[in-house]
Amino acid sequence: MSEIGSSVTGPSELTMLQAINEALHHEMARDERIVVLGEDVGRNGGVFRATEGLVEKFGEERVVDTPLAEGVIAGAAVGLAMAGLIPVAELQFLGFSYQAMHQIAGQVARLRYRTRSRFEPAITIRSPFGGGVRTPELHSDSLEGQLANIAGLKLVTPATAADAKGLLSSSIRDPDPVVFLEPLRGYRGIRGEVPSGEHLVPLGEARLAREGDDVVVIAWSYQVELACRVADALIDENLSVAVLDLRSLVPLDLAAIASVVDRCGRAVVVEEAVQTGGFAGEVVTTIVEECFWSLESPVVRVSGYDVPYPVGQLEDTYVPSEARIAAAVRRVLEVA
Amino acid sequence: MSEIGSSVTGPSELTMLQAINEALHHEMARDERIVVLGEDVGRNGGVFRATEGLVEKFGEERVVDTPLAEGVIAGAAVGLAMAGLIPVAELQFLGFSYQAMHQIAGQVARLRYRTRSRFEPAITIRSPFGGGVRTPELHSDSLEGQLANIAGLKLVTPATAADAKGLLSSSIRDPDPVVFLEPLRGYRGIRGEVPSGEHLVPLGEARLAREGDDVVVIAWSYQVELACRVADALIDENLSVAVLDLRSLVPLDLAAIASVVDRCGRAVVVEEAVQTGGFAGEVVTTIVEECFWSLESPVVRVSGYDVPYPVGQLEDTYVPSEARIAAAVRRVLEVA
Amino acid sequence: MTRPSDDQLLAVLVDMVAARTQARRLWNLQRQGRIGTVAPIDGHEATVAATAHALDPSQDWILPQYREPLALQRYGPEVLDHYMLYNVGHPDGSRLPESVRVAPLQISLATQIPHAVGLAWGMTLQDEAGVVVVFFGDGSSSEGDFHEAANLAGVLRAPVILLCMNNQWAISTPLHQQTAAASLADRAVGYGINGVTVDGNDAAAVFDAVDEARKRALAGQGPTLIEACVYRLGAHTTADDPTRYVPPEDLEAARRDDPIERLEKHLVELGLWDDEIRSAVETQALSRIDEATDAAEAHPLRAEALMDHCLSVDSPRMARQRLALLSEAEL
Amino acid sequence: MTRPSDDQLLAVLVDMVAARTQARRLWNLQRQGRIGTVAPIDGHEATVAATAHALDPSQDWILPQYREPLALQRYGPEVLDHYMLYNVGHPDGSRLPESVRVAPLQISLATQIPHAVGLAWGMTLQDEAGVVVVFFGDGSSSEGDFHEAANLAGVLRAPVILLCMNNQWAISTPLHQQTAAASLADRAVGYGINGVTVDGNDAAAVFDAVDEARKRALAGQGPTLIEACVYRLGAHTTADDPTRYVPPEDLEAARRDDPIERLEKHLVELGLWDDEIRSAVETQALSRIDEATDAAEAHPLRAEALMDHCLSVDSPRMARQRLALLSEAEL
Ligand SMILES: Cc1ncc(C[n+]2csc(CCOP(=O)(O)OP(=O)(O)O)c2C)c(N)n1
Ligand SMILES: Cc1ncc(C[n+]2csc(CCOP(=O)(O)OP(=O)(O)O)c2C)c(N)n1
Ligand SMILES: [Mg+2]
Ligand SMILES: [Mg+2]
Repeated sequence: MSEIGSSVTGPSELTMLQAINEALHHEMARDERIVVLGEDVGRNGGVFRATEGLVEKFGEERVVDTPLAEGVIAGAAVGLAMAGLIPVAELQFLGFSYQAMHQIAGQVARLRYRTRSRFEPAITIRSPFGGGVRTPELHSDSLEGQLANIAGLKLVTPATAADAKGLLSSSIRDPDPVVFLEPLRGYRGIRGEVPSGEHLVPLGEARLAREGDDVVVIAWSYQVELACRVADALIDENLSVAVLDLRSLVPLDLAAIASVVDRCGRAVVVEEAVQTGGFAGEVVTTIVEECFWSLESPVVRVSGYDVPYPVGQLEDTYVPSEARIAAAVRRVLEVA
Repeated sequence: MSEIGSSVTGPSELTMLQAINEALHHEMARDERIVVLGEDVGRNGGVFRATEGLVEKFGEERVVDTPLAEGVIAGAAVGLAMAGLIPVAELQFLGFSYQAMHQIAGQVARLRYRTRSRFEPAITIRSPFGGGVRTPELHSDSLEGQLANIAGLKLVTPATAADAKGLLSSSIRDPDPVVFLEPLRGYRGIRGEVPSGEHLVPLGEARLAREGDDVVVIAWSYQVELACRVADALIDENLSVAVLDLRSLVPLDLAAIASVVDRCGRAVVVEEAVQTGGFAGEVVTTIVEECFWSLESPVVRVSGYDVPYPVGQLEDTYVPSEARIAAAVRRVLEVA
Repeated sequence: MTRPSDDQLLAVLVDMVAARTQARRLWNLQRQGRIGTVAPIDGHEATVAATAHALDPSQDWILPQYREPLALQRYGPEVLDHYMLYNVGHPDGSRLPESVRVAPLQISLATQIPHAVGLAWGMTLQDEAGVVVVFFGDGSSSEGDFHEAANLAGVLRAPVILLCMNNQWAISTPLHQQTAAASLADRAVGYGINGVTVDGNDAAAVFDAVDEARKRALAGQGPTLIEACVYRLGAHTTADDPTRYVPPEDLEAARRDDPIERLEKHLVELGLWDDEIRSAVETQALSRIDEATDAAEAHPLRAEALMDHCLSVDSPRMARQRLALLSEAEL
Repeated sequence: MTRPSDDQLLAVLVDMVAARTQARRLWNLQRQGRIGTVAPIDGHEATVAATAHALDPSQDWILPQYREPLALQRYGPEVLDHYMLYNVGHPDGSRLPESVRVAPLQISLATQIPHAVGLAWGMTLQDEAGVVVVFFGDGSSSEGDFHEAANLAGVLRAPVILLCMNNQWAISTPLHQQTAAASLADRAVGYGINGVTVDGNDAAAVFDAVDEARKRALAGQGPTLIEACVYRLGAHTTADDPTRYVPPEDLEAARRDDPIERLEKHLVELGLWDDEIRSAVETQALSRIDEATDAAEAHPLRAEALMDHCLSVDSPRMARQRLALLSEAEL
C-alpha cells in the first residue's frame, strides 16, 4: 500500500482530464511504438478532449480516427500488438465496450495466454464510465464487475488527477492488457496537483486516501471522492473513517485490504454498478477470505440498484450519494 | 425453497439433453408464437441435438437456421419480441455470447425497462456452457458472473434432467428475458427421471439437493452433481453435508440461502468460473448480508483459477474436482 | 414510381419547416439547462419527413436512430410529446403508446438494425402487412450490426428498408475516413438485396425511393438499402463544436443546397407556399413544442419509478432495494 | 500475372497430397481418442497450399481459421509439430516460434480478421515489407468482424489479403441460407477494396490471385478480398455427421472436381507426377505426422503451467491460486 495522497493544491492544479492528456503526451513522446486509435480521437481531440493535441504533435499515422466500430478498434489493437506496437485504444463510452467484448474478452485478454507469451499484448483500452453527468443511455454504465471476471486483463481506475496520470502512464508501459476506466464525473469534477514530467504509479497498489480506525470505506474511481467527503464530514461526529482507494481492481491489493480491515474491523464497500454481480461483492468476499475473524460487523455494500442505469431524472436516485454512504457507515458502526 | 429432488430412476430416464429437447417440443406445440432460431438448429438439430426433430415437426418458418452471426441472432430476437412473438434463440456456445453482448446486455435486457413494458421481451437465450468435455477454446467458458451483473436478465441453469425440462419450460413462458445455461457436461452426463407432458419448475426457487446440518455446499449447474457426490461420500465420515442447488442465479433465492446457512453455520460455494468476479463472490456476499451472525467460519469458495479456461491437458486441473470440494468442506469444518 | 402529389409535398414541407424551427428551440432549451444533450436534425428534414409520408402509419414501423423525431409528425403528436419527455430525462420518453409504430431512440448505434429485421420478419411470420424502416447514419454503417442485419434480411427477404442517412460525418469523422467505399448503397449487392442512392435533400426523390422500396417489400421482393445523401448542417449534438473539424467551405456549399429552401422554391412556383404560410407554420411549431416542453416538465415522476419495469416482478433482491430506496428518500 | 512454374505447382501438389494423407491419419487418431476434435482439410488443399506458395514466409504472415495447418508446410515443419501439440491438448500448440509467421488457430470465428488488418497496418507503420493473409470461411463472413475489418482495411489501405474459403457450408448451414449474395467477392465494392472470385480447386488460379493481390498490397494499392470457391469434401469436424444435411448428389459432384486429382492430371501430363511419386509423398507424410504425434504426446507438461502466461507477473490472488494448485495436486 502506498502513502496517503497529498492534498496540496496550487497553481499547477489539473483536472483529471488534463492529467490524462498529459500522460498521453508524455508517453507518446517517450515511446515511438505507441499508437492512439479510436473514434474522434484525432482532429476532434476526443469527445471529452482527452486526446487533445496528440494528432497535431504526433501525426495522423500515430493518432488515428477509426471508423465507428468498437469491435475492430479492439481487434486491430491485437494485430498492432502482434506487430510489436503499443496500441492505446479509446472506447468512447464503456457501455459500447459490449460491441467489442468478443475481442476484449476472447482475444485481447487471451493473446498472451494462448500464445504462451509469443505475442505481448501491451494494449491499453481507455474508456470513460460512470454516471452523474446526465448523458444518454449506455453512456454511464459501470461494468467493472463484468470486466474483472475476464482473466488476462488488468483493470485500473484512478480517483485523483495525479493517479490518473501516474496510473495511465504505468498502464501504457505495462506488458499486459489494461482496461483503464476513467470516471466521467471526474473528468472535470476532480482536480488536484499533478507532478509534471515523468510520473508513475505502480499498478496493484491501493491507496489509503484517509486514515481512520473505526471503519473503512473501500471504493474506487469517483466513489473515492464521495467516500472522502463522508469521512471528512464524520470527523465532526468524532468518527474516524478510513478510505481505501483500490486504484486497480485487477491486480487487487489483497494485503492493503486485509491490513485496513484488520485494523478497523468494520467495512463498507461502495460502487456505482448494478449490485448483483458487481465488483463490491468480490471485495466483500475477499474480506471474508482474508480477515473474517477481524470483522466486528457484517460488511455493507452501497451500490447501484439491480436495474439498468436510468435516464436523467432518476440518475441521482441511482448513484450512491454521500448520504447513502454515511448511512452505511453508521449502520456498520451501530452493530454491536 | 422447493422439495428435495426425488432420485427415482427408471425406464423413463432421460439425459439432460433429451429433457431439453422435450421441453422445446412441448412448448412449441403449446404456443404457436414460439420461434426457435440459431446456428444449425434446424436440419442438423443443433450441434448437440438439443433441437432435434423441431424443424420436421414445426417447419422451417418456426425453426430457423440463421447465418453465422450471434449479434443478429440476439438482435433479431428483440425484433421478433417487438412483433409479439416468443423467440427461443440458441447460442452455440456461451463463449460466443460475447459476439452478441451488445445486444444481450444493451438491448435484450433493456427492452422492457427502456419502453416501460410497452414491449414484452419474452426472449429465451439458450446456450451450453462449462467444461470438462475437451472442447476447443471458448467452448467451455462459465460467464454467469458477468451475465448476472446485467440488470434486466434472468439467469437460470439446471442441474438435473427434470429441472432442465421444468426450468426451460418456465423460462420460455416467462415474460422476462432469460439466459438459460445448459451444462455441457450434463448433456449426456446427467440423466434422471423426467415427468412427461407438462412440467414446470418455477424460476427463483432454489432446491435442497441434499439435506445436511454440518455444512452446506451451494452450487449450480454441473457443480451440484459434484457437490452431491461429495456429500454422499462424506456420509461415511459421519459428516452431514447439505447441498443447495441455486437453479436460478437471477432471481436469487435469498430466503433459501439464508435458511440453510442459518442452520449449518458453515458454507462452501462452488463454481467453475474464473474466481475473481465470479458469481460465487455474489453468493458469499449474500451470505454476509443475510446471515453473517450465523457464520461459524468463513465461507470458502471453490472456483476455477484466474486464468482463461485452458486447453485439454489442463482442463482437469482447472475445473473444481470432488477432491477440491471435499477439501473445502473439511476446511470450513475444521475452523473452530 | 409514384411521384408524391403536390399536397403530399406540401405536407412534407410543413413538417420539415416545423422540425427545423423546433430544433432551434431545442438548442436554446438545452443551453438554458432545461433539457439534456440533443442532436439537431438540420439537413435531415427532407429525408425523414418524406420517408414518413411515404409510409402508412397504421401498418408500417419506423425505428429511428436519434436525430429523427422532430420530422416524424406524420406518426402522430405523441412522437413529439414523448421526445420532449425523453429530452427532460423522463423514462416515459421512450414509452410511446401502443398505437404509434415508432420505436424509441437508439443510442447504441446500429443495434436497431437487427431489431428492424427481426420485427419485419416477425410481421411476415404472422402475415401482418406492413414494412419496417430503420434509420441509421453513415458512421453506424461501419458497425458489425449493420452487416449482420443486412445479410439476415437478405436471406429472409424481410420487408425492411435500411435507410442510411449519409450526412458525411460521424461526429468529427468524415466519410472518407469512415469507409473507402464510393457509395454505401453499393453494399447491397453483397447481401443480395436491392440498393439505391438518393439525393436526400430532394424530398420527392426520397418519397419515390421509399415508396418503391415499400412496394417491393410488400410484394415479397425483400429488403432495400437506401442511402440518402445529405449534409449535417448543424453540430453533431449540443455538446459538439463542429468548427474544430468541419471545413467551412464544405458547410457553405451544403447550405446552398438546403433541403427546405429547395422544396420551398418548388412549392412557391406552384403557388402553394409563401412567407406567410411559412411564418404560420413556424408559429404553430413553436407553440406546439413549448406546450410539449411544459407538459414534459410537469409530468410527474416518483423516485421509486427507478425500480419499475426492469423485470415483470421484482426479484427478492430488488424488493429489498425498493424498500431501501423508499427509506433512503428520507436521508 | 505470374503463373506458377511447373516446379512450384509440383511443390504445391506435394503439400496437397501430404495434407490429405495426414488428414486421414488425424481422423483415425481422433477416433482412437489420442487427439481432440479436428476439422478435416479435404477440399481446401489447393487453396491453402497454393496460397502459402505464393507468399514469402520470411516476410508474409498467415492467420488461419482452423482447417488450414496441414497444407502450410511451406511455412516450416514447426507448423505441423505445433498443430499436433494443439491436437493433443497441449498449450504449446498455439505457441509457434518467433521465426514462423503463422498465428495460432482461431476458434472464435472471424475475430482473426481484425487482427490481420491491425497486423498489416502495424507492419506498414514500421515500414516492414510483407503482407498478411487471413483465412476465414463463408460462414464466418457473416460475422460483424468481417465487415468491420474489411472496412477498416479499405480506409487504411492495409496490405492484407482477406481470403474467404467459400466451401458452401458452415457446419450444416448451406451458402444460400448464409447469405443471399450471389458472390461473396461482391462485398469488396462496399469497402472500396479489390475483390476477386477464384476457383479454389485450381491451384494455379489461386496462386495467381494471391500473387496478384500480394503485389498490389506491396505496391500500396490496398487490400484484396479473395473468394476461393471450393467444396467441403469431409465432415465439418470429427464431431459432425454430414450425412444429416449434405445432399449426396452435391457431394458426388464436388468429388468429381477434386483439387488433387485435377492438379495430378496436369502434372502427369507434364511427366512430373506418377503413382510412385505419390506413394512416396504419402509414406513420407505419414511418417512425418506419426513422428509429430509421438513427439506431441511425449511433450512434457506440469499442471502448474495452467497459471503461466496469463499475466506477465501473477497477481496476488493468482500467486495464492498457484500455491493452492500445487498443494491440490496432492489431493
Ligand atoms: C455503439 C456506439 N458507439 C459510439 C457511440 C458514440 N456516438 C454517438 S453518435 C456517434 C456518431 C454517429 O454517426 P452517424 O451514425 O453517421 O450518425 P449522425 O450523428 O451523423 O446522424 C458516435 C460515435 C454510440 N452512441 N454508440
Ligand atoms: C463466433 C463463433 N460462433 C460459432 C462458432 C461455432 N462454429 C464452429 S465452426 C462453425 C462453422 C464455420 O463455418 P465457416 O466459417 O464456413 O468455416 P468452415 O468450417 O466451413 O471451414 C461454427 C458455427 C464458433 N467457433 N465461433
Ligand atoms: Mg453521419
Ligand atoms: Mg464454410
